[in-house]
Amino acid sequence: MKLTLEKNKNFNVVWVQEERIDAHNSAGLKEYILNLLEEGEHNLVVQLEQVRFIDSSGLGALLSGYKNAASRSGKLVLSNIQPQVLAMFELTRLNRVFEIYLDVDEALANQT
Amino acid sequence: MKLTLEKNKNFNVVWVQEERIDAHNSAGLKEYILNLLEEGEHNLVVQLEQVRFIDSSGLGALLSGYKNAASRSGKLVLSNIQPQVLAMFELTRLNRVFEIYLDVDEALANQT
Amino acid sequence: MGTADIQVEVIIPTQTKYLDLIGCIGERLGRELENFTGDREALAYYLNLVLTEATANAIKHAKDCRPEDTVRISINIQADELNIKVYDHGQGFDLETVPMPDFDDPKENGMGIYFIKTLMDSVTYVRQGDCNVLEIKKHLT
Amino acid sequence: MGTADIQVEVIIPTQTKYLDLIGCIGERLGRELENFTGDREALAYYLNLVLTEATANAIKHAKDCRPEDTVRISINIQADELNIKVYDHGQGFDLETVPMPDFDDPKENGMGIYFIKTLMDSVTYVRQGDCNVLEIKKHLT
Ligand SMILES: Nc1ncnc2c1ncn2[C@@H]1O[C@H](COP(=O)(O)OP(=O)(O)O)[C@@H](O)[C@H]1O
Ligand SMILES: Nc1ncnc2c1ncn2[C@@H]1O[C@H](COP(=O)(O)OP(=O)(O)O)[C@@H](O)[C@H]1O
Repeated sequence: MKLTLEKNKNFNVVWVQEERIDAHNSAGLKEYILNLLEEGEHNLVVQLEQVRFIDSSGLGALLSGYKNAASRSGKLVLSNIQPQVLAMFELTRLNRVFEIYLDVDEALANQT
Repeated sequence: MKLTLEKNKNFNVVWVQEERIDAHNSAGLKEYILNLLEEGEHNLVVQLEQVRFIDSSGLGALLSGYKNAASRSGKLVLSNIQPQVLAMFELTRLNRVFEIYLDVDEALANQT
Repeated sequence: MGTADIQVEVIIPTQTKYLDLIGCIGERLGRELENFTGDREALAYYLNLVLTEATANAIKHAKDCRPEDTVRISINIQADELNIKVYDHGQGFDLETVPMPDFDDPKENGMGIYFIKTLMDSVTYVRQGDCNVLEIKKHLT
Repeated sequence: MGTADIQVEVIIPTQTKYLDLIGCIGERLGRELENFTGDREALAYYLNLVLTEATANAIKHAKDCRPEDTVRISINIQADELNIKVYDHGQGFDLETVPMPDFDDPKENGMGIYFIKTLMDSVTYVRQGDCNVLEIKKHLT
């Protein structure tokens, strides 16, 4: 799972550099987010622009991060979701769970 | 086999609108060229810019057109060959048989 | 492709690295269904997803038993129906008892079968000889 | 993919419309050979071509006998060697007697085996049980 991290003042941005998140690489995403949270980075934007495909394990990895951030009084939000990927969030109603932003700027502007 | 024909004064240009020429569609290409020749269009440029892959049957179809044009005192030349496709012409030395041009303009400028 | 009938069978080891290949084969076949009048891009994506989910389950559960095992996937497309079969050699399970996801209390797991059921028209899981078959159908009209 | 060992088997009807799929599977697997230090794009193209040529031959000659037949293609990639096997149920032929193309008098046919021999390291064609196997190898070091 190729990921890059951009550190900001209060929010870190995780750029997912893969076209596909499935059961082969979703555990890597889950662990990466968990490690960040454990290192004390409790506020994350996950930037998903590159991602053209996500399966249930990928949604699960993001949900795991969301829950773990919340349990640490932090926050995990999403940005730049492609339409076909967004459709998967809608099918599972996870679009009602996550805060979803058009881009990273909008995501950061909405945090306080 | 998707092909489009552009009629010019002395030379017709056949634009191959496929990314791939293989044993599934090469017979279509061969027939199309043969029909043009039989209709009296003896001078052809085959424009190959879209083609990213060609197999031995595709080379055979072009060679068939070349020979049939020559036997009618006409000419079949090629243009806009992608590097990987050109490598196949080189492996079979067919680059020494065909006149190959960078683009259609160059191909037409070199005919008299 | 063009003509309506498609029959492809793929056999892979029980490793998740092959999911990408399997999903993409499905996506490709879906995109080339020239006779399908609906949204071909969406169908291609669904085929990718459904094949990925079904194969991932077969890999996950076959693995527990025999690591050297393989998963066989058969894709058949007729003019009016699409049929996917995924064969595993695992312990099997009862498809009927898999619950719907609880949308008010979402969990990390348990969304795969839901995707398959929601996006396709029928799903069955039965024992067949020495293996289990997940059979997925979708009408294409 | 990443890890070195790949084993994929694909079974298709004896129809040329599947050549695209087979070729593209090969191209994809080639492009993902992260441990290959040579020109990966070129290798991917060669795999596409070699699989296309070998499968086209199997389809062409199997068809003469049994139109309902299938062609089985096995692709195995280890760290240092790539192995492709294409199984056909046709009448078979003697690979040794296939002539090189005559470059001074080029013909429309007879370039397929030449491509395979030129781009890969070894090619054999033998009877195996009730079918023939074209086996193609290439060292990856
Ligand atoms: N091929 C299979 N073999 C055995 N059990 C399976 C198989 N496919 C699905 N299951 C069972 O069905 C449950 C639901 O599967 P699924 O919806 O894909 O979610 P997940 O795999 O995330 O748990 C799994 O937890 C598993 O118990
Ligand atoms: N699988 C096969 N079964 C029977 N004959 C074959 C097979 N593959 C190749 N051949 C024989 O080898 C010859 C050369 O094949 P090839 O180089 O691919 O050129 P082409 O198929 O254009 O003739 C064919 O003409 C055919 O006689």
